[in-house]
Amino acid sequence: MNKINILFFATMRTRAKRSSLELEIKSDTNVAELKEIITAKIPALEASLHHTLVSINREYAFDEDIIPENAEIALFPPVSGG
Amino acid sequence: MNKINILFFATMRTRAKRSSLELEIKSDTNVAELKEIITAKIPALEASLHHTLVSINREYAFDEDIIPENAEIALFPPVSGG
Amino acid sequence: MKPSPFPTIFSITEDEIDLNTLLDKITLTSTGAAAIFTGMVRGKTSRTGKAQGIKYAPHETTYLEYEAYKPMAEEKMLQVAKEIREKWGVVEGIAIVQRIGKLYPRTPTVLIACTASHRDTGVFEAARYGIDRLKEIVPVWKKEIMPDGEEWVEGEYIPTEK
Amino acid sequence: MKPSPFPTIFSITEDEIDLNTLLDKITLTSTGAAAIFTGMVRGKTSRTGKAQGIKYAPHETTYLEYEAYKPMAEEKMLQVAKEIREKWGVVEGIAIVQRIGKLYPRTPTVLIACTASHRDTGVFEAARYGIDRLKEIVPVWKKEIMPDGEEWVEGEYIPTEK
Repeated sequence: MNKINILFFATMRTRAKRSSLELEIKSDTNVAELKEIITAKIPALEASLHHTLVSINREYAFDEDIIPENAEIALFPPVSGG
Repeated sequence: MNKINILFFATMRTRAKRSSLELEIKSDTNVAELKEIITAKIPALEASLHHTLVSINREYAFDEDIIPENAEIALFPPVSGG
Repeated sequence: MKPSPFPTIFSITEDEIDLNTLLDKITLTSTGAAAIFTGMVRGKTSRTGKAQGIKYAPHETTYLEYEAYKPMAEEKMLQVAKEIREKWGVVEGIAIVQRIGKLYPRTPTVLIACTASHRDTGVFEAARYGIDRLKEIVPVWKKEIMPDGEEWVEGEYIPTEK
Repeated sequence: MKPSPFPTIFSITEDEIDLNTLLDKITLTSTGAAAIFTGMVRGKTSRTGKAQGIKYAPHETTYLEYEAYKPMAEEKMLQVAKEIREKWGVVEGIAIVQRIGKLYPRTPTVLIACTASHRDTGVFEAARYGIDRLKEIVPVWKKEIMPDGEEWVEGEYIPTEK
Protein backbone atom coordinates (compact mmCIF):
# COMPACT_ATOMS: atom_id res chain seq x y z
CA MET A 1 0.00 0.00 0.00
CA ASN A 2 0.98 3.59 -0.68
CA LYS A 3 0.12 6.44 1.66
CA ILE A 4 -0.43 9.70 -0.20
CA ASN A 5 -1.53 13.24 0.64
CA ILE A 6 -3.99 15.04 -1.62
CA LEU A 7 -4.30 18.83 -1.64
CA PHE A 8 -7.31 20.72 -3.01
CA PHE A 9 -7.19 24.29 -4.28
CA ALA A 10 -9.68 26.96 -5.40
CA THR A 11 -12.97 25.48 -6.66
CA MET A 12 -11.82 21.93 -5.79
CA ARG A 13 -11.24 23.00 -2.20
CA THR A 14 -14.58 24.82 -2.06
CA ARG A 15 -16.47 21.81 -3.46
CA ALA A 16 -14.61 19.23 -1.37
CA LYS A 17 -15.17 21.42 1.69
CA ARG A 18 -11.62 20.55 2.76
CA SER A 19 -8.10 21.46 1.74
CA SER A 20 -6.47 18.04 2.03
CA LEU A 21 -7.10 14.31 2.30
CA GLU A 22 -4.82 11.44 3.31
CA LEU A 23 -5.36 8.20 1.47
CA GLU A 24 -3.87 4.72 1.28
CA ILE A 25 -3.92 3.40 -2.26
CA LYS A 26 -2.58 0.27 -3.98
CA SER A 27 0.83 0.51 -5.58
CA ASP A 28 0.61 1.06 -9.35
CA THR A 29 -2.55 3.13 -9.07
CA ASN A 30 -2.63 5.68 -11.88
CA VAL A 31 -4.12 9.18 -11.96
CA ALA A 32 -7.36 8.12 -13.69
CA GLU A 33 -7.94 5.43 -11.06
CA LEU A 34 -7.10 7.85 -8.26
CA LYS A 35 -9.75 10.26 -9.53
CA GLU A 36 -12.35 7.50 -9.21
CA ILE A 37 -11.21 6.69 -5.68
CA ILE A 38 -11.46 10.37 -4.71
CA THR A 39 -14.92 10.70 -6.27
CA ALA A 40 -16.10 7.71 -4.28
CA LYS A 41 -14.94 9.43 -1.08
CA ILE A 42 -16.11 12.95 -2.01
CA PRO A 43 -19.04 12.76 -4.46
CA ALA A 44 -19.27 16.57 -4.61
CA LEU A 45 -16.13 16.55 -6.77
CA GLU A 46 -17.55 14.29 -9.47
CA ALA A 47 -18.96 17.02 -11.73
CA SER A 48 -15.72 18.98 -11.84
CA LEU A 49 -13.18 16.13 -12.04
CA HIS A 50 -13.23 16.00 -15.85
CA HIS A 51 -11.56 19.39 -16.14
CA THR A 52 -9.44 19.20 -12.98
CA LEU A 53 -5.69 19.51 -13.29
CA VAL A 54 -3.63 17.05 -11.28
CA SER A 55 -0.08 17.40 -10.03
CA ILE A 56 2.22 14.73 -8.58
CA ASN A 57 5.04 16.07 -6.46
CA ARG A 58 4.51 19.57 -7.90
CA GLU A 59 4.64 18.55 -11.57
CA TYR A 60 1.62 18.34 -13.85
CA ALA A 61 0.41 14.72 -14.19
CA PHE A 62 -1.87 12.90 -16.62
CA ASP A 63 -4.38 10.04 -16.51
CA GLU A 64 -1.90 7.23 -17.27
CA ASP A 65 0.80 8.40 -14.81
CA ILE A 66 1.44 6.00 -11.90
CA ILE A 67 1.32 7.52 -8.40
CA PRO A 68 4.74 7.08 -6.73
CA GLU A 69 5.29 6.22 -3.03
CA ASN A 70 4.30 8.94 -0.53
CA ALA A 71 3.36 11.30 -3.31
CA GLU A 72 2.07 14.82 -2.77
CA ILE A 73 -0.93 15.04 -5.09
CA ALA A 74 -2.88 18.21 -5.84
CA LEU A 75 -6.20 18.75 -7.60
CA PHE A 76 -7.11 22.17 -8.92
CA PRO A 77 -8.85 24.01 -11.78
CA PRO A 78 -7.00 25.64 -14.67
CA VAL A 79 -4.91 28.41 -13.14
CA SER A 80 -6.02 32.05 -13.08
CA GLY A 81 -3.18 33.97 -11.46
CA GLY A 82 -1.62 37.16 -12.68
CA MET B 1 15.52 93.60 -38.43
CA ASN B 2 14.72 90.56 -36.30
CA LYS B 3 16.36 89.90 -32.94
CA ILE B 4 16.75 86.21 -32.21
CA ASN B 5 18.34 84.03 -29.54
CA ILE B 6 20.35 80.97 -30.53
CA LEU B 7 21.00 78.12 -28.08
CA PHE B 8 23.77 75.54 -28.50
CA PHE B 9 23.68 72.04 -27.01
CA ALA B 10 26.06 69.10 -26.62
CA THR B 11 28.83 69.09 -29.26
CA MET B 12 27.60 72.39 -30.72
CA ARG B 13 27.97 74.03 -27.33
CA THR B 14 31.40 72.49 -26.80
CA ARG B 15 32.62 73.62 -30.23
CA ALA B 16 31.08 77.09 -30.03
CA LYS B 17 32.52 77.46 -26.52
CA ARG B 18 29.23 79.12 -25.54
CA SER B 19 25.69 78.09 -24.82
CA SER B 20 23.88 80.96 -26.50
CA LEU B 21 24.21 83.85 -28.94
CA GLU B 22 21.97 86.85 -29.60
CA LEU B 23 21.79 88.02 -33.19
CA GLU B 24 19.98 90.58 -35.28
CA ILE B 25 19.09 89.22 -38.68
CA LYS B 26 17.12 90.49 -41.67
CA SER B 27 13.46 89.60 -41.88
CA ASP B 28 12.85 86.65 -44.24
CA THR B 29 16.18 85.01 -43.38
CA ASN B 30 15.81 81.24 -43.73
CA VAL B 31 17.57 78.46 -41.80
CA ALA B 32 20.20 77.81 -44.47
CA GLU B 33 21.12 81.51 -44.52
CA LEU B 34 21.18 81.64 -40.73
CA LYS B 35 23.69 78.77 -40.66
CA GLU B 36 26.01 80.82 -42.87
CA ILE B 37 25.62 83.84 -40.62
CA ILE B 38 26.46 81.73 -37.56
CA THR B 39 29.47 80.15 -39.24
CA ALA B 40 30.81 83.60 -40.09
CA LYS B 41 30.55 84.54 -36.39
CA ILE B 42 31.80 81.21 -35.00
CA PRO B 43 34.07 79.48 -37.55
CA ALA B 44 34.60 76.50 -35.18
CA LEU B 45 31.06 75.35 -36.00
CA GLU B 46 31.62 75.13 -39.74
CA ALA B 47 32.70 71.49 -39.85
CA SER B 48 29.70 70.23 -37.89
CA LEU B 49 26.95 72.43 -39.34
CA HIS B 50 26.10 70.01 -42.14
CA HIS B 51 24.71 67.44 -39.71
CA THR B 52 23.37 69.85 -37.11
CA LEU B 53 19.70 69.76 -36.26
CA VAL B 54 17.95 73.10 -35.97
CA SER B 55 14.83 74.00 -34.03
CA ILE B 56 12.72 77.12 -34.23
CA ASN B 57 10.58 77.82 -31.18
CA ARG B 58 11.07 74.20 -30.01
CA GLU B 59 10.01 72.54 -33.27
CA TYR B 60 12.40 70.91 -35.74
CA ALA B 61 13.15 73.26 -38.64
CA PHE B 62 14.63 72.81 -42.10
CA ASP B 63 16.83 74.78 -44.49
CA GLU B 64 14.03 76.60 -46.32
CA ASP B 65 12.07 77.58 -43.18
CA ILE B 66 11.90 81.35 -42.55
CA ILE B 67 12.97 82.53 -39.09
CA PRO B 68 10.01 84.29 -37.40
CA GLU B 69 10.25 87.40 -35.24
CA ASN B 70 12.03 86.98 -31.86
CA ALA B 71 12.52 83.29 -32.50
CA GLU B 72 14.21 80.92 -30.08
CA ILE B 73 16.59 78.94 -32.27
CA ALA B 74 18.60 75.91 -31.15
CA LEU B 75 21.46 74.06 -32.83
CA PHE B 76 22.33 70.56 -31.70
CA PRO B 77 23.54 67.15 -32.91
CA PRO B 78 21.20 64.17 -33.46
CA VAL B 79 19.78 63.31 -30.05
CA SER B 80 21.22 60.55 -27.86
CA GLY B 81 19.03 60.43 -24.76
CA GLY B 82 17.52 57.38 -23.14
CA MET C 1 27.07 22.74 -15.64
CA LYS C 2 28.32 26.20 -14.75
CA PRO C 3 25.81 28.17 -12.68
CA SER C 4 24.33 31.15 -14.52
CA PRO C 5 25.91 34.47 -13.48
CA PHE C 6 22.50 36.04 -14.13
CA PRO C 7 20.07 36.60 -11.24
CA THR C 8 16.62 34.99 -11.18
CA ILE C 9 14.35 36.43 -8.48
CA PHE C 10 11.00 34.79 -7.80
CA SER C 11 8.44 34.91 -5.05
CA ILE C 12 4.86 34.37 -3.95
CA THR C 13 4.21 37.05 -1.39
CA GLU C 14 1.56 38.90 0.56
CA ASP C 15 3.69 42.05 0.55
CA GLU C 16 3.48 45.03 -1.77
CA ILE C 17 5.38 44.61 -5.03
CA ASP C 18 8.32 47.03 -4.95
CA LEU C 19 9.36 47.71 -8.54
CA ASN C 20 12.39 49.83 -7.60
CA THR C 21 13.95 47.11 -5.46
CA LEU C 22 13.20 44.32 -7.93
CA LEU C 23 14.65 46.26 -10.84
CA ASP C 24 17.80 46.98 -8.85
CA LYS C 25 18.25 43.27 -8.09
CA ILE C 26 18.25 42.29 -11.77
CA THR C 27 20.41 45.17 -13.01
CA LEU C 28 24.01 44.17 -13.74
CA THR C 29 26.94 46.33 -14.84
CA SER C 30 26.28 45.12 -18.39
CA THR C 31 22.54 45.92 -18.26
CA GLY C 32 21.17 48.75 -20.37
CA ALA C 33 17.48 47.85 -20.75
CA ALA C 34 14.61 46.43 -18.72
CA ALA C 35 11.16 45.39 -19.90
CA ILE C 36 8.71 45.11 -17.03
CA PHE C 37 5.13 43.95 -17.01
CA THR C 38 2.75 44.39 -14.10
CA GLY C 39 -0.88 43.30 -13.81
CA MET C 40 -3.31 45.01 -11.48
CA VAL C 41 -6.79 44.39 -10.10
CA ARG C 42 -9.35 46.07 -12.34
CA GLY C 43 -12.21 47.72 -10.46
CA LYS C 44 -14.17 48.06 -13.67
CA THR C 45 -14.06 45.60 -16.55
CA SER C 46 -15.77 46.89 -19.69
CA ARG C 47 -14.78 44.22 -22.19
CA THR C 48 -16.71 40.96 -22.33
CA GLY C 49 -14.65 37.87 -21.57
CA LYS C 50 -14.83 34.25 -20.61
CA ALA C 51 -14.33 32.49 -17.28
CA GLN C 52 -15.11 28.83 -16.60
CA GLY C 53 -16.18 28.66 -20.24
CA ILE C 54 -18.95 31.17 -19.54
CA LYS C 55 -19.05 34.63 -21.11
CA TYR C 56 -19.11 37.51 -18.65
CA ALA C 57 -20.45 40.98 -19.20
CA PRO C 58 -18.87 44.29 -18.19
CA HIS C 59 -18.92 44.41 -14.41
CA GLU C 60 -17.42 45.84 -11.23
CA THR C 61 -15.00 44.14 -8.88
CA THR C 62 -14.86 44.92 -5.16
CA TYR C 63 -11.66 42.93 -4.58
CA LEU C 64 -9.87 39.74 -5.56
CA GLU C 65 -8.76 37.03 -3.19
CA TYR C 66 -5.65 35.22 -4.47
CA GLU C 67 -4.58 31.75 -3.42
CA ALA C 68 -1.48 29.79 -4.48
CA TYR C 69 -0.14 26.25 -4.29
CA LYS C 70 3.04 27.91 -3.11
CA PRO C 71 5.82 25.30 -3.51
CA MET C 72 4.59 24.23 -6.94
CA ALA C 73 4.04 27.87 -7.98
CA GLU C 74 7.66 28.66 -7.11
CA GLU C 75 8.89 25.69 -9.14
CA LYS C 76 6.75 26.75 -12.10
CA MET C 77 8.09 30.32 -11.87
CA LEU C 78 11.57 28.88 -12.16
CA GLN C 79 10.41 26.86 -15.16
CA VAL C 80 9.10 30.04 -16.84
CA ALA C 81 12.47 31.72 -16.19
CA LYS C 82 14.27 28.70 -17.66
CA GLU C 83 12.07 28.75 -20.76
CA ILE C 84 12.81 32.48 -21.21
CA ARG C 85 16.56 31.89 -20.96
CA GLU C 86 16.35 29.04 -23.49
CA LYS C 87 14.53 31.27 -25.98
CA TRP C 88 16.38 34.55 -25.32
CA GLY C 89 19.95 33.79 -24.33
CA VAL C 90 20.68 37.53 -24.08
CA VAL C 91 18.34 38.01 -21.11
CA GLU C 92 20.42 38.91 -18.03
CA GLY C 93 18.16 39.18 -14.97
CA ILE C 94 14.63 37.86 -14.50
CA ALA C 95 12.21 38.79 -11.69
CA ILE C 96 8.85 37.09 -11.25
CA VAL C 97 6.54 38.00 -8.37
CA GLN C 98 2.97 36.99 -7.64
CA ARG C 99 1.21 38.77 -4.82
CA ILE C 100 -1.54 36.81 -3.05
CA GLY C 101 -4.21 37.56 -0.45
CA LYS C 102 -7.01 40.11 -0.58
CA LEU C 103 -6.20 42.68 -3.25
CA TYR C 104 -8.19 45.78 -4.14
CA PRO C 105 -8.58 47.61 -7.47
CA ARG C 106 -5.49 49.44 -8.76
CA THR C 107 -3.12 47.17 -6.80
CA PRO C 108 -0.29 45.49 -8.76
CA THR C 109 -0.72 41.73 -8.32
CA VAL C 110 1.94 40.27 -10.57
CA LEU C 111 5.25 41.40 -12.02
CA ILE C 112 7.64 40.01 -14.56
CA ALA C 113 10.79 41.86 -15.49
CA CYS C 114 13.62 40.95 -17.83
CA THR C 115 16.87 42.85 -18.31
CA ALA C 116 19.40 42.80 -21.16
CA SER C 117 22.28 44.89 -22.46
CA HIS C 118 20.17 46.62 -25.14
CA ARG C 119 16.46 47.05 -25.88
CA ASP C 120 16.57 45.43 -29.32
CA THR C 121 17.63 42.03 -27.97
CA GLY C 122 14.17 40.54 -27.53
CA VAL C 123 13.80 41.74 -23.94
CA PHE C 124 10.25 43.04 -24.60
CA GLU C 125 9.22 39.74 -26.20
CA ALA C 126 10.80 37.83 -23.29
CA ALA C 127 8.67 39.71 -20.73
CA ARG C 128 5.56 39.22 -22.85
CA TYR C 129 6.25 35.49 -23.17
CA GLY C 130 6.86 35.32 -19.43
CA ILE C 131 3.51 36.79 -18.39
CA ASP C 132 1.66 34.59 -20.88
CA ARG C 133 3.34 31.42 -19.55
CA LEU C 134 2.87 32.51 -15.94
CA LYS C 135 -0.87 32.72 -16.52
CA GLU C 136 -0.83 29.24 -18.05
CA ILE C 137 1.23 27.13 -15.67
CA VAL C 138 1.81 28.81 -12.29
CA PRO C 139 -0.80 27.40 -9.86
CA VAL C 140 -2.44 30.56 -8.54
CA TRP C 141 -6.18 31.27 -8.53
CA LYS C 142 -8.35 34.22 -7.73
CA LYS C 143 -11.83 34.58 -6.37
CA GLU C 144 -13.63 37.67 -7.56
CA ILE C 145 -15.77 39.48 -5.04
CA MET C 146 -18.36 41.69 -6.75
CA PRO C 147 -21.04 43.99 -5.31
CA ASP C 148 -23.62 41.25 -5.90
CA GLY C 149 -21.76 38.02 -5.25
CA GLU C 150 -18.50 36.14 -5.60
CA GLU C 151 -17.04 33.69 -8.08
CA TRP C 152 -13.82 31.74 -8.60
CA VAL C 153 -12.07 32.77 -11.79
CA GLU C 154 -10.78 29.77 -13.71
CA GLY C 155 -8.29 29.80 -16.55
CA GLU C 156 -8.55 28.06 -19.90
CA TYR C 157 -5.16 26.42 -20.27
CA ILE C 158 -4.81 22.66 -19.86
CA PRO C 159 -1.13 21.63 -19.52
CA THR C 160 -0.06 18.78 -21.78
CA GLU C 161 3.35 18.19 -20.27
CA LYS C 162 5.19 18.58 -16.96
CA MET D 1 -12.29 68.87 -27.98
CA LYS D 2 -12.98 66.94 -24.78
CA PRO D 3 -9.87 66.60 -22.62
CA SER D 4 -8.58 63.02 -22.37
CA PRO D 5 -9.56 61.34 -19.09
CA PHE D 6 -6.27 59.44 -19.31
CA PRO D 7 -3.19 60.74 -17.46
CA THR D 8 0.01 61.66 -19.28
CA ILE D 9 2.97 62.17 -16.95
CA PHE D 10 6.23 63.53 -18.34
CA SER D 11 9.37 65.05 -16.90
CA ILE D 12 13.02 65.86 -17.31
CA THR D 13 14.49 65.52 -13.85
CA GLU D 14 17.68 65.21 -11.86
CA ASP D 15 15.91 63.05 -9.29
CA GLU D 16 15.83 59.26 -9.01
CA ILE D 17 13.19 57.59 -11.15
CA ASP D 18 10.59 56.10 -8.79
CA LEU D 19 8.80 53.31 -10.64
CA ASN D 20 6.28 52.65 -7.87
CA THR D 21 5.03 56.23 -7.80
CA LEU D 22 4.93 56.60 -11.57
CA LEU D 23 3.02 53.34 -12.01
CA ASP D 24 0.51 54.42 -9.40
CA LYS D 25 -0.08 57.72 -11.20
CA ILE D 26 -1.04 56.01 -14.47
CA THR D 27 -3.17 53.23 -12.94
CA LEU D 28 -6.91 53.82 -13.28
CA THR D 29 -9.81 51.76 -11.95
CA SER D 30 -10.10 50.24 -15.42
CA THR D 31 -6.39 49.40 -15.67
CA GLY D 32 -5.28 45.76 -15.62
CA ALA D 33 -1.90 45.84 -17.33
CA ALA D 34 1.23 47.99 -17.51
CA ALA D 35 4.21 47.66 -19.84
CA ILE D 36 7.22 49.56 -18.55
CA PHE D 37 10.60 50.11 -20.14
CA THR D 38 13.62 51.51 -18.35
CA GLY D 39 17.09 52.17 -19.72
CA MET D 40 20.13 52.22 -17.49
CA VAL D 41 23.76 53.30 -17.73
CA ARG D 42 25.89 50.32 -18.81
CA GLY D 43 29.23 50.09 -17.02
CA LYS D 44 30.42 47.53 -19.54
CA THR D 45 29.42 47.45 -23.18
CA SER D 46 30.46 44.27 -24.96
CA ARG D 47 28.70 44.68 -28.28
CA THR D 48 30.21 46.85 -30.97
CA GLY D 49 28.10 49.82 -32.01
CA LYS D 50 28.18 53.11 -33.78
CA ALA D 51 28.33 56.68 -32.47
CA GLN D 52 28.89 59.78 -34.60
CA GLY D 53 29.08 57.37 -37.55
CA ILE D 54 32.15 55.73 -36.02
CA LYS D 55 32.19 52.13 -34.85
CA TYR D 56 33.07 51.62 -31.22
CA ALA D 57 34.57 48.57 -29.61
CA PRO D 58 33.57 46.93 -26.33
CA HIS D 59 34.52 49.34 -23.57
CA GLU D 60 33.94 50.53 -20.02
CA THR D 61 31.98 53.57 -18.93
CA THR D 62 32.77 55.47 -15.74
CA TYR D 63 29.64 57.61 -15.91
CA LEU D 64 27.39 59.48 -18.31
CA GLU D 65 26.61 63.17 -18.16
CA TYR D 66 23.14 63.95 -19.56
CA GLU D 67 22.03 67.33 -20.88
CA ALA D 68 18.60 68.35 -22.21
CA TYR D 69 17.03 71.22 -24.09
CA LYS D 70 14.38 71.05 -21.43
CA PRO D 71 11.35 72.99 -22.77
CA MET D 72 11.64 71.37 -26.22
CA ALA D 73 12.28 67.95 -24.67
CA GLU D 74 9.05 68.24 -22.69
CA GLU D 75 7.12 69.23 -25.81
CA LYS D 76 8.60 66.27 -27.71
CA MET D 77 7.67 63.89 -24.87
CA LEU D 78 4.10 65.09 -25.23
CA GLN D 79 4.36 64.49 -28.97
CA VAL D 80 5.52 60.89 -28.36
CA ALA D 81 2.57 60.38 -26.00
CA LYS D 82 0.21 61.80 -28.62
CA GLU D 83 1.63 59.50 -31.29
CA ILE D 84 1.14 56.51 -28.97
CA ARG D 85 -2.48 57.44 -28.32
CA GLU D 86 -3.11 57.86 -32.05
CA LYS D 87 -1.74 54.39 -32.76
CA TRP D 88 -3.08 52.56 -29.69
CA GLY D 89 -6.37 54.12 -28.64
CA VAL D 90 -6.68 51.57 -25.82
CA VAL D 91 -3.70 52.98 -23.93
CA GLU D 92 -4.91 54.55 -20.67
CA GLY D 93 -1.98 56.16 -18.84
CA ILE D 94 1.43 57.14 -20.20
CA ALA D 95 4.50 58.10 -18.16
CA ILE D 96 7.70 59.35 -19.76
CA VAL D 97 10.70 60.39 -17.64
CA GLN D 98 14.24 61.29 -18.63
CA ARG D 99 16.74 61.68 -15.86
CA ILE D 100 19.64 64.08 -16.54
CA GLY D 101 22.89 65.00 -14.80
CA LYS D 102 25.80 62.77 -13.85
CA LEU D 103 24.62 59.15 -13.86
CA TYR D 104 26.64 56.12 -12.90
CA PRO D 105 26.41 52.50 -14.14
CA ARG D 106 23.27 50.55 -13.12
CA THR D 107 21.23 53.76 -12.69
CA PRO D 108 17.90 53.96 -14.53
CA THR D 109 18.08 57.01 -16.81
CA VAL D 110 14.85 56.83 -18.77
CA LEU D 111 11.41 55.33 -18.28
CA ILE D 112 8.38 54.88 -20.46
CA ALA D 113 5.28 53.16 -19.15
CA CYS D 114 1.90 52.54 -20.76
CA THR D 115 -1.18 51.12 -19.07
CA ALA D 116 -4.30 49.49 -20.53
CA SER D 117 -7.19 47.34 -19.41
CA HIS D 118 -5.62 44.08 -20.66
CA ARG D 119 -2.17 42.94 -21.74
CA ASP D 120 -3.22 41.86 -25.24
CA THR D 121 -4.24 45.37 -26.30
CA GLY D 122 -0.91 46.44 -27.78
CA VAL D 123 0.38 47.91 -24.53
CA PHE D 124 3.78 46.20 -24.96
CA GLU D 125 4.10 47.48 -28.52
CA ALA D 126 3.07 50.97 -27.35
CA ALA D 127 5.90 51.08 -24.79
CA ARG D 128 8.38 49.77 -27.34
CA TYR D 129 7.31 52.37 -29.89
CA GLY D 130 7.56 55.04 -27.20
CA ILE D 131 11.18 54.35 -26.26
CA ASP D 132 12.19 54.15 -29.94
CA ARG D 133 10.59 57.54 -30.70
CA LEU D 134 11.99 59.08 -27.52
CA LYS D 135 15.49 58.22 -28.67
CA GLU D 136 14.78 59.79 -32.05
CA ILE D 137 13.13 63.12 -31.30
CA VAL D 138 13.52 64.17 -27.64
CA PRO D 139 16.48 66.61 -27.45
CA VAL D 140 18.66 64.99 -24.81
CA TRP D 141 22.35 64.14 -25.18
CA LYS D 142 24.91 62.30 -23.16
CA LYS D 143 28.64 62.61 -22.77
CA GLU D 144 30.37 59.36 -21.98
CA ILE D 145 33.20 59.49 -19.47
CA MET D 146 35.52 56.51 -19.83
CA PRO D 147 38.64 55.52 -17.90
CA ASP D 148 40.77 56.94 -20.75
CA GLY D 149 38.81 59.92 -22.00
CA GLU D 150 35.41 61.38 -22.73
CA GLU D 151 33.19 61.68 -25.77
CA TRP D 152 29.78 63.07 -26.69
CA VAL D 153 27.44 60.35 -27.86
CA GLU D 154 25.47 61.40 -30.92
CA GLY D 155 22.41 59.72 -32.35
CA GLU D 156 21.73 58.77 -35.94
CA TYR D 157 18.20 60.02 -36.50
CA ILE D 158 17.60 63.11 -38.61
CA PRO D 159 14.03 64.43 -38.21
CA THR D 160 12.23 65.16 -41.45
CA GLU D 161 9.20 66.89 -39.97
CA LYS D 162 8.21 68.99 -36.97
